[in-house]
Amino acid sequence: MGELTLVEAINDALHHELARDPNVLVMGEDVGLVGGVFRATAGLRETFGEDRCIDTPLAEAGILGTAVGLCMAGWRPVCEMQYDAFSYPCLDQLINHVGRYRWRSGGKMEFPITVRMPYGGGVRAPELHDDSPEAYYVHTPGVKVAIPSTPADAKGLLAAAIRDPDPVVIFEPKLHYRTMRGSVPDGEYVVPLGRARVAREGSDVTVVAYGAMVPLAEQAASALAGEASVEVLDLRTLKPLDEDALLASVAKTGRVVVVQEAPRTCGYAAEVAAILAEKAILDLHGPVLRVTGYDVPYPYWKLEDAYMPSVARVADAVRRLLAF
Amino acid sequence: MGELTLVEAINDALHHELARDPNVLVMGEDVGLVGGVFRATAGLRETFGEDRCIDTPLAEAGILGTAVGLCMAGWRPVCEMQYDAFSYPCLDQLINHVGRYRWRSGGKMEFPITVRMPYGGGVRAPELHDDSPEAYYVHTPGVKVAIPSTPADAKGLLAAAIRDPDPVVIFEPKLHYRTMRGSVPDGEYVVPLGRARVAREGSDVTVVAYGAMVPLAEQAASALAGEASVEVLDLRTLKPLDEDALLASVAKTGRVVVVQEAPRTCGYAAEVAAILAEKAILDLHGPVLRVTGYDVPYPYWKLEDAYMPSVARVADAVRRLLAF
Amino acid sequence: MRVERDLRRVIGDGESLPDGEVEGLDDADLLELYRQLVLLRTYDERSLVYHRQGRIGTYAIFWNHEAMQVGAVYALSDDDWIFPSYRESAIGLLRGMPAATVLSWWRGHPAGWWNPADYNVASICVPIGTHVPHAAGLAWGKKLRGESACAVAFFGDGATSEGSFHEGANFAGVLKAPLVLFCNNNQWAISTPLELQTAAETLADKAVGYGIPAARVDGADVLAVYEATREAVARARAGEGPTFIEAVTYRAAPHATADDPSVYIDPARVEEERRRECVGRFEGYLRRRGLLPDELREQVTGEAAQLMREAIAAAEAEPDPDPELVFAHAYAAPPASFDHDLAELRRVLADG
Amino acid sequence: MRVERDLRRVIGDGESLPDGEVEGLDDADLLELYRQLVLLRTYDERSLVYHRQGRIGTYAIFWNHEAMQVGAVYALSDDDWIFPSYRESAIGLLRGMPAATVLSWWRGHPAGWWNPADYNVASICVPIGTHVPHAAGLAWGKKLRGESACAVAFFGDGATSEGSFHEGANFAGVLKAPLVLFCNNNQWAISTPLELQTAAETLADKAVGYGIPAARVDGADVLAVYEATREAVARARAGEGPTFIEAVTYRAAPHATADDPSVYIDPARVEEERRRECVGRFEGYLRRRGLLPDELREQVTGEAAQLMREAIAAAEAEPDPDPELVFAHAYAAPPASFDHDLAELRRVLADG
Ligand SMILES: Cc1ncc(C[n+]2csc(CCOP(=O)(O)OP(=O)(O)O)c2C)c(N)n1
Ligand SMILES: Cc1ncc(C[n+]2csc(CCOP(=O)(O)OP(=O)(O)O)c2C)c(N)n1
Ligand SMILES: [Mg+2]
Ligand SMILES: [Mg+2]
Repeated sequence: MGELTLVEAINDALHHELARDPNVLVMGEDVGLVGGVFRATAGLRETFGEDRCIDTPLAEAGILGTAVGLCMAGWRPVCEMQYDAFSYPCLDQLINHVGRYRWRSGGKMEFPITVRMPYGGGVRAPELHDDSPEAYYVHTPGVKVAIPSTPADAKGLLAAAIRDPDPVVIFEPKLHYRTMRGSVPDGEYVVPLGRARVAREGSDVTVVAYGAMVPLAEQAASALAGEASVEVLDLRTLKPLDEDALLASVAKTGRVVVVQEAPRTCGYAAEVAAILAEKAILDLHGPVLRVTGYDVPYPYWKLEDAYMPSVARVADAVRRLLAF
Repeated sequence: MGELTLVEAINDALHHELARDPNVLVMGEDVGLVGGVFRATAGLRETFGEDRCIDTPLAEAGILGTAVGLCMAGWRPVCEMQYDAFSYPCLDQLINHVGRYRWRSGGKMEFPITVRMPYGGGVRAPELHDDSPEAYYVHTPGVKVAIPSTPADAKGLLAAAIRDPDPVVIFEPKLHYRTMRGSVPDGEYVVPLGRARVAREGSDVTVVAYGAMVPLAEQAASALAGEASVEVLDLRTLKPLDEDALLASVAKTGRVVVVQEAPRTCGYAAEVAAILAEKAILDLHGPVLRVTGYDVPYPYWKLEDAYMPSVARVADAVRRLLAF
Repeated sequence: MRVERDLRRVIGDGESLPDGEVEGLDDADLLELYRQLVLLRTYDERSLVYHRQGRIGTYAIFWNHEAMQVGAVYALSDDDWIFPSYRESAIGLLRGMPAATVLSWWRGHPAGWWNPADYNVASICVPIGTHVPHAAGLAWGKKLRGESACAVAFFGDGATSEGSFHEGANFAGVLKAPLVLFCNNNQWAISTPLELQTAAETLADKAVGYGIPAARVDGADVLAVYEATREAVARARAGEGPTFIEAVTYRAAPHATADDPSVYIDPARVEEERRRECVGRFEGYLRRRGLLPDELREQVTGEAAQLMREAIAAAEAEPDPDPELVFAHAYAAPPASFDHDLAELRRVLADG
Repeated sequence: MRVERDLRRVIGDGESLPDGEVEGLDDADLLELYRQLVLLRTYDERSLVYHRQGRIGTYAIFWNHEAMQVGAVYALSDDDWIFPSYRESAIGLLRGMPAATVLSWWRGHPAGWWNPADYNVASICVPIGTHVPHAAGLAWGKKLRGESACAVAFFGDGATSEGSFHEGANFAGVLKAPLVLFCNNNQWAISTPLELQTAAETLADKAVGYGIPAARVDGADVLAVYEATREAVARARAGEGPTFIEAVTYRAAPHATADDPSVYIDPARVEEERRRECVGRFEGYLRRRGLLPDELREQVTGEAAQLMREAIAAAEAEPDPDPELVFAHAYAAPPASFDHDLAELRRVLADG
């Protein structure tokens, strides 16, 4: 076990996966020579050569589209999108090809593509370096989506994604890239996709979160100590969702707040709420509350604290729920 | 009042809006010379000239991106995306610019773009002519979304979209382009955005639907006659949603089935269910059920009847709800 | 980088324009090319009939595009990959794919699925231009593995306007991917004529911006197409990277069965093109060389017709697909919810 | 279409390379160009300091890019539109935009908002290349209205790889939009060198594929840039459509404040570039013409410094923005839910 930052854990996973499987390669803008603008891919080119860690032209649809062809040649490409909001050009390839190709080959051909990207706000960055686009990806058939909230999960989920026979998109909370440290198992380490994690046990209310919202939910839980026993459920994988874990927690607490950084409408929190409205209606002691970003463009950073879900907003939702 | 097909109603709206406002222009692939592959834009070029009905190069991001610039020059562009699944290249422009630009100008500059496209399945078309991508659009801040289910609404909502100061995306149910006829008010006609329509009154269950799912819901309601009194709520505008109408219907019936053709996860039905789980929990007599497309690529057309929500599936959901 | 602006041509007109020859092609090759042309022509003409008879759905006609497909593929080895658009839907036939498979695709039946690796033929690309990066990736991926295979991507004049074409071509150029960018310039994208698609003087000019050499060939001349592609393949295998081929032709049929070109096309120009269509021109060439006696012609045509009869029968004999196939192959390990969805669907279907 | 491969140059080196002249530019013009260069240089150098002092956030340095911005904009009339990328963040200063506005933008403050129509300067485009179609649309839209305005889009070498650049350039070519596609080829896209970006021999070659003429100019030569842009603008106004200008320079500073180029860049090459940087070169030119006495230089520099002092003070004097601004301008008529969201937010903020 070493103590690593979140981005170091990602780097560690990449090193191990490239060493383990000679078919894994990393590609993206600035991933090679400089090791990524966040240094997530640092050292890969030196260790594995420039054929396995490729600086591509500046074209996100080109990156993902080329990755489709690489799969056909037997590679397992790990594509970096430099930032969340710059991944949108790749959505066309994602929806029309990456998510569909396996099905169209009658299950005969695999597309073990991993797409990874830093996401989310709070880092005082210029415009469009702050988006939380997971809903676009989650809604897309044929694609899996995972979002780690700790260094260990960042390593383990990325390894799982790379090994998965299907396309997996990993959103990495850039807010915590360098500020969050945690113990991370040495060597190869896999956290299976599709299993949620109870980040903190509690009995009165479940706060459902993922990615950068998990530590926030935990802080809210601490802030509420004495007032309420808050369970924090870290979904880890958004698709496939660990429905059992979700329903089990709600069966226990009967009260749910779902936290998401992305704009509210049609975000992932809606999916969680919809599942509860469908499958846990008799367990619910009150409404399912969503604490989310607002339905506006992610604002300039002097306004971002007002935009982002905060400990205060989560705590407020929990209190409203308890008072219901 | 004339009896028009749904696509004729759209064509009618375009004629009136181009006549009304010399700043409105229509652009897209094949919209000019041939009047659109579905003939939605037929006659516009002859009437308004080739500067107001423009055949563009084959490039959807180019179409929407160019439209942004046209707005800056004072135009109100109506962009046609030839098909649902071919609109994905425009998502980048939509998310990063169309939905953000007004905000970034401090509200000083308007982007009155209308994007219209045929959407949905059931037409025995080759692959990728059948998608229901509304969730990608609805999730995007700064954008409004409407989906008509009748010829009259197709005319009126499109007119409203064109007049709206904000970007509006209209999804037109291609399944009913030529097969659905209905009376449509003559002359200029506007159906305001943000107002739902009770397509059929009922008291036991509310079936919430939009677009091509509305007639299906109505058929299900008919099929259930005698068993249950089914209210069909046609949302018409997904964003902004007519929450009052939704909550009023649910307050009355206490039971809700939401129907959507798109894949289930993170689709618009989830948003509806989430709103109910948040705001109508005490009104609900049972779970909120979703009848949706599945989380798989839209299948080849010999399988599409199995994929698409059907009268039988909607009726089954209503029955399950009544038996809850 | 060299852009050849002149249209390459091998086949003459039987009058003033003399026939040429392609070095290395013997009589057997010429007859094999003929057989393949007839096969695709027959596939196409029968498909139109089948569509009218309601046996297949909407269909993208490729009449007079056969020479581009046959000529280009004949220059490949079986290890090389083909990335077709809908306009090359039946190109797999040249690699031994059963015609029933392709007919099934147009029938919207999962029997139209194939494993691309079985024929080294990618799935038909329906969106415009998005397969260009796939082809670049495959070609590059093969090169990275030290394999000698190359790839050909087929796309239309309209496709050159799409960002995906651009990004794919640029990647291929930078990565020196062994790729042939084969542009079927039939001068129309549905109803949009070439001059509304680009202001470039020729489509081959686009190659310059990617540092890629280009050639232009008469798209109705199977031998010229073959020869140009063979050179491009040789460059690719020699590690010299991609080549852009602009095959110039004219769409002499509707875009697809749903299209009515009478509104936008000049019928006289279409008539002219039909007179110089690619299969007839190659027949003339073979006749002038004494290689195509009437019996042989009838035999080849008859065999192709028979193959299509059997293919449509086979396609129609496919039972309706089980709803299970909606779910079966979306993921390697389908999520638990799919079992539930399928069970519910079966129940509802049984009740109905 | 003509692609000029040779680098245009006007300013000499004071030694073997003679100075040229640009017809129509008088001494006052030359001094105004100088003033503008110094303004941008000062903006840039002060911004770096402000960043280090924590007064502004991440900042994209444009040191040694001033000549491209000043030269190109000087060729425009005020009606013409400018579409900047983050690399031209302060270009609005050349149109009278307060420096405080731009500083506010880099401070993440809504005081950094402006109405593009106030200066005919579009919002800073942060995603790469996506403003190229905007510029094409604006230019075309002006033409459709019969107005004489044209547009200039600034983008980098890396941007030419993006689909949006391609689609925008192609639209502009087809529509004969009065547009100048101004490519700042500083030979790096963050850490990615030009040779990994494209295999084209020059970026100007890309224009051929769009049927657009192109010129290449020394990007550190404000006069050459001015002259080339003036010709492009003349073509645009004459209805001849877009022109592509490749301004060749070298990024002599980090990509942005967050970047450490020591890993990937050759320091000797950077040193060389710093020696021939654009403001100094123009100073030499003016000196050789006897136009820049030391007092004038100091005066211009002093005025720019003073402007920046006042600007940062003004930017810092802006009160923190009210949370209302999160909601205020997303829609012309905000939905009812925004009122509720804002009320709730205020309540929570008050409680906290
Ligand atoms: C991305 C995308 N946009 C639009 C379409 C609709 N569409 C189908 S074929 C076609 C024209 C294509 O023209 P071209 O590339 O010249 O190929 P051709 O059909 O002439 O072989 C269009 C616009 C599509 N399939 N994909
Ligand atoms: C679509 C998109 N992808 C990635 C980025 C991240 N990024 C910011 S600047 C940059 C390099 C741009 O290089 P170039 O176009 O040469 O312009 P320069 O910065 O050199 O002026 C990249 C990749 C982005 N802003 N937008
Ligand atoms: Mg064509
Ligand atoms: Mg650059």
